[in-house]
Amino acid sequence: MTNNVKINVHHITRVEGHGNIKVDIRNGELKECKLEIVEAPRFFEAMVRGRPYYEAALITSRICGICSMGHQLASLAASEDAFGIQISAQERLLRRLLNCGEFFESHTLHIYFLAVPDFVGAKSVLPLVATHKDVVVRALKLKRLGHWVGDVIGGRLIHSMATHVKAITKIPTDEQLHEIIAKLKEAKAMLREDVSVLKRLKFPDFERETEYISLYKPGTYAFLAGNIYSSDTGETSYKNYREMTNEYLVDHSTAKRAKHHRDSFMVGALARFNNNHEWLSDDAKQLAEDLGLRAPCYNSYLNTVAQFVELMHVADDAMDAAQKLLNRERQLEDHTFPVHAGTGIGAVEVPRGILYHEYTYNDQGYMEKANCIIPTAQNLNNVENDFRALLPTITHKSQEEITLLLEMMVRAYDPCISCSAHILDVEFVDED
Amino acid sequence: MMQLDLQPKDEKLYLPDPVRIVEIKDFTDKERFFKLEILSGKSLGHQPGQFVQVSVLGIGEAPISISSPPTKDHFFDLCVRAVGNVTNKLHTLKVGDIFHIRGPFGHGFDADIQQRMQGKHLLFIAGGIGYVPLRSLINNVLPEHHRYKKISILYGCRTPKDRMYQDELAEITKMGGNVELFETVDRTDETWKGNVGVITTLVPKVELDPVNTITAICGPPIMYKFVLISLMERNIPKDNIYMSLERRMKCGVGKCGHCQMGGVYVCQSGPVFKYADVEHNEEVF
Amino acid sequence: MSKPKVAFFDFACCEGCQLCAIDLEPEQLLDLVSVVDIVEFREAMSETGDQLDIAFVEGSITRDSDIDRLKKIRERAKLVVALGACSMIAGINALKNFQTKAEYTQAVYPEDPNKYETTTAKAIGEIIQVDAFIPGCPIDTGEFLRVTKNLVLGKTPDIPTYPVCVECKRNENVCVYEKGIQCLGPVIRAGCNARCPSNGGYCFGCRGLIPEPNINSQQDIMQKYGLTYEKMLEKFKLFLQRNQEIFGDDQ
Amino acid sequence: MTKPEILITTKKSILKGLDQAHSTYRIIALTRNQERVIYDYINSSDEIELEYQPTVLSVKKFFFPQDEIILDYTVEGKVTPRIEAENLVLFGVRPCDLNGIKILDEAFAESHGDPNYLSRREKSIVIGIDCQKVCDKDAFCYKVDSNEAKGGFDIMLYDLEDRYVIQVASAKGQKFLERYFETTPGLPSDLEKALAKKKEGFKGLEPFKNLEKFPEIFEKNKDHPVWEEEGSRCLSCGSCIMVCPTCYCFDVADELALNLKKGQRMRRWDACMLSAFAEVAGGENFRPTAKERLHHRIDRKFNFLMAKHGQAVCVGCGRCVRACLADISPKVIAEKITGK
Ligand SMILES: Cc1cc2nc3c(=O)[nH]c(=O)nc-3n(C[C@H](O)[C@H](O)[C@H](O)COP(=O)(O)OP(=O)(O)OC[C@H]3O[C@@H](n4cnc5c(N)ncnc54)[C@H](O)[C@@H]3O)c2cc1C
Ligand code: SF4
Ligand code: SF4
Ligand code: SF4
Repeated sequence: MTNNVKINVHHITRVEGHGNIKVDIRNGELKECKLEIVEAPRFFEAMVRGRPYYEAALITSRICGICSMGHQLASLAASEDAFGIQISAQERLLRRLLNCGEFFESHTLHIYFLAVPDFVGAKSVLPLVATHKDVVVRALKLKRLGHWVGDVIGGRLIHSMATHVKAITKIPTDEQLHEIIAKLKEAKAMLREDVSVLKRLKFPDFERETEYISLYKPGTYAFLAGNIYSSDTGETSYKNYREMTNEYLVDHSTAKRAKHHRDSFMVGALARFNNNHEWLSDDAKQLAEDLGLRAPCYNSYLNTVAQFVELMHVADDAMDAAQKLLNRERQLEDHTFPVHAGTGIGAVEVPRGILYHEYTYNDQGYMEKANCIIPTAQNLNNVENDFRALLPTITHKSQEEITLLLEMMVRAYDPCISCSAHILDVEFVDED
Repeated sequence: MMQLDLQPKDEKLYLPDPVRIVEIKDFTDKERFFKLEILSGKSLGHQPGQFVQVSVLGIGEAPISISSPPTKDHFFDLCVRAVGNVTNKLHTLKVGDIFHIRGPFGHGFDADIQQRMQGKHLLFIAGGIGYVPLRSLINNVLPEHHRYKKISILYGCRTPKDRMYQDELAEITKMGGNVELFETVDRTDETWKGNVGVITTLVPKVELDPVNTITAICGPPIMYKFVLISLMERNIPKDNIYMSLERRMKCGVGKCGHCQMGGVYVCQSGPVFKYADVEHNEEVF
Repeated sequence: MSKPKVAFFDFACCEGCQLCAIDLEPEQLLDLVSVVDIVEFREAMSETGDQLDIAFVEGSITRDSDIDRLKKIRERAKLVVALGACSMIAGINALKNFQTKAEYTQAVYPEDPNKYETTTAKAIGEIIQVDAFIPGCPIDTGEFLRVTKNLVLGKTPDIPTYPVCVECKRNENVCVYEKGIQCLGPVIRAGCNARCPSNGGYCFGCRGLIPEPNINSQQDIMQKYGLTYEKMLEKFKLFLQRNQEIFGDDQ
Repeated sequence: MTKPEILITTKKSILKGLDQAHSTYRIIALTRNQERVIYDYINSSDEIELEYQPTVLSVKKFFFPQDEIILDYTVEGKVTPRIEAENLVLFGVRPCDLNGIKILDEAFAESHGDPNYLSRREKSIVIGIDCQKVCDKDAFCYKVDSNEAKGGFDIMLYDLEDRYVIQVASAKGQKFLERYFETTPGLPSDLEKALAKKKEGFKGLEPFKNLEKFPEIFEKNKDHPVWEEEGSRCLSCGSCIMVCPTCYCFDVADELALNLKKGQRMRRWDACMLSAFAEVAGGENFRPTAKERLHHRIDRKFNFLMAKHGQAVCVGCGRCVRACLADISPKVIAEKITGK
């Protein structure tokens, strides 16, 4: 095309939240390249201040409809860390089920509804109802499954009210656990069926090695507990999360940004896969192999494929947890405990990467200070760096194609800009 | 011990029957007249003053008074004011459309009351849509007006535009003899040459012999209070005053509790009540 | 009859209500699109778009620059439905209204508190006329479908006016007051099937107050259970900041 | 009818009989469900709690459920009534609730019999267990002459430690008994023994002195200050009505399927204590204040319906007292109006 490219995508479609892409290339030189976040700021960290500990998870889950359960799990972990509470084995099993619900709901939404339309040249999932009805129906079922598990275990598909610091207030019955196992079996079969669908998608060729950060607990594909691991610098305690993120504000975004060893890093499915793949379930490993996903993988576009592999893993993990629950006496556990002052950190893997909550409570159990670092914020710099690497290789393409590739890149990261789930407007602004 | 019979007698108590619209007239933009045909071919078999539960499937049920006199055929009339879900929907239907009814229900102007009326002066007082339930009785007695001492009909509306059954009203005026009609409107317009004022202003115009007068009233809730005062002023015995009352209703058969006024169910003991029987019931007015 | 055109719009919120609205079984989704025409977001967003039959608006208004967009939606739509607590009663967003702007901006962006535009969080009904609402944080999918259906049929959406206790009792729960926990159920609008008390929690008021709450009595009741009204007031803050019955006039 | 003969059975035999009946009937009994004791369907007699503990809801919910579909229809106009009744055994219903059933029976059978309720009742066997003491501080069955069942049961059991004295009240009860329970003839003295124990348990607990005159007294006390005193505290939350074994008001609503092609008409519990209960078109509300609504509810129990049923329609189970956060109690109201 030319040496001049000016792209202004106002409201990228099919990402969760409102964001804009701005790219300006003059004479082959990249002048401007940024991902803008234009959400209305909501001030959650301020809102939780002065609120009692048992509301922390209720409030922070409302940061995001999609990551609702992720925020709850991080929030509970932070409160428990602050109060020095060890949760029971039963509680750990139940949280694995909640985690499974979260991943099914979020990953399927992203893979099938937000990412896939790109590859078949559709603007949204709606046209696919006519052309690929079976896939859409399976996708809906998989997404519903996630919500359903959240409902059965947490009492509601999102914003669970049954979760509580120390112990959940609701115990599943045998029938419910059997049903969970049966449905997950069915889900695994559906995932297998869609391998062929995924294989047909042509992911853009792109490679840029970066720093990959995830939770880490040798022996497990860590989601709910562990230390932090960087592919550059190795393992460090979750207590050091601030050093791992170094948050700062940039002019063009309401979201804060993060960096660690280099000027950007990646979190999310691909980072987890790169760091923890050896502990995936056997079926998930097989799936990765069938899809040709091999660690380490430096193609950010393939984050979507890593998500697909993770679905298989969480299905296996949740079936195991449900079976263990079935094998034991279950009972409502006392969720009261002596409250005292303290600070705690919760670091959990949510679909988009590591989520950190840090709380400081006073001696009455009221929040004094809170800090939440969402994965999307951690990824933003990396997206921009991917843009920078990608752009010089595609300037020969048409503006439509460039825009699409950039948008697809943003979408591959499954960004949850202020955490939402809608399809946005794309506007091609040519300012020349 | 007394054994109660728990045999379900009427399996079809809540099953409505289909009726077809054979004629529609718009009285006002809110009030619409329907002539209906019962598809089963059976006659409704009602008393004047009774009501049916009208069903629009998917929307709901509403009690509506039967406004035609008893007949042997399978036709009857309703007049519906559009105020909510069911009634609005009824206003969207067309001739030939089908909806459903249950009933007739309630206690109307039964044989005893009609017996009492024989040879007496009948005084009907209707406010607005209150004319509808009374019409089933009025149109029942008019053809046999000679069997009564006199028939006086007082009818009040908000404006001349709100007058319903205008053709019939004209007919009644023409009848003369022992049949008289007084009308009034609250607010007038250029078309109106008649009386202006609330309905109680009509009461003094009627010549009557209190003990030989039987009155039937129907209208909006606030009307009763004032009409009753003016009837008391004319010394009409409380035993000779009948009124048709309205309450919210869900079942029409004395179960759901919505229409209860104090201890009585409007759908069972009413809607037609003798004033003397409910005078002390605080929830009536 | 052409299908009514419906569209979704969102302001400050987690967008969980939209998620719940479309949390349907495949057959349900097909049924839904056979009854209404879901206008795609791109069309819905363009300011010159067509007339809409129903606009579902999610989220609170938290900056003045959103007001215009909201008013435009009102102009385009025959019916505006507030979707969820954020848009109906300003929801969780209004929790920040208990602090001064300086306090909350300083807490989150200490480096540059004035960087972003923000103001008192408001319900959309404080700015435009709203024809119907679907309460809850998040909304209940069944209720969303029922209201949508009713609007399509021209029926008034039958959102309960009675409190959560009705449903809690129908579910035969042991009242959480017996366990020494304050519950807002007696003054909060039912329709959620008493979800929280039925799942081991207590009602924290996400569906908003019923039309005639007896707050005085609620205050007295605390004594009987040896609980404090202050603790209860604290719970009211979570979702009910915009309710003058409890918190008086706008601050 | 001949004088009912007195039979004896062991508790074991009763439980065994219930397990056998399980193949033909669904069995309902007092049972533990997580942190509460409720009347619920059971699969085995092991799950039965023989000792009574007050439940939130009475057994009313099995005959007149919280929600039920009464009609199915298609938009083409095919309408079918839906009446769902199964063979039920309700085991261990106490006198207050039995009197509640009796009152509901009369109300639903009166004039137009309600087919849904009656079909369920017709197919059910109610086995009562007499109480030998008052269950808790809130119950006041003895005040309203309701600690003995006046009806509502097919079989009644009187506790004699490891045995029960049996009384049969209906032909279907007789049949059930013969089929499932092993009995031996008993003596009048056995029944007397059980009743003596009851007398002991309820010693000093007397009915309201002028109970029979309640309708009259309440009729005269329409302006009593108690209505304002109690009514002003009422939250209009409807809890009292939801839990009451003798309340039976309902609401009816139509619901179309999402594709608008077929639908159902349902009824669900409603409550005269809720503010919108008596509201009609134009927003007129015939009972706009909590005070009037409370008055109406209590009048139904002690005035209007009492006159009709010949017994207090509040059976003193105490459920509404336990349920009411504002501490409003029919007993207290009755005491204030009629004296202790
Ligand atoms: C015995 C009797 C006879 C009646 N006869 C007629 C008649 O001949 N013509 C006529 O137009 N209307 C008549 N009505 C009034 C009519 O029943 C109501 O207007 C109707 O039920 C409203 O139903 P809807 O579904 O259209 O309104 P909805 O959408 O149900 O409600 C609209 C408003 O009406 C109230 N409402 C609900 N049920 C009733 C009710 N039964 N009565 C009054 N308000 C109610 C609601 O609370 C709401 O405020 C009669 C009522 C009774 C009790
Ligand atoms: S738990 Fe809450 S909603 Fe339930 S009855 Fe008690 S106060 Fe009402
Ligand atoms: S119980 Fe209360 S907080 Fe919970 S969903 Fe219902 S209204 Fe919301
Ligand atoms: S009024 Fe109260 S005490 Fe009396 S029967 Fe009903 S719930 Fe029981």
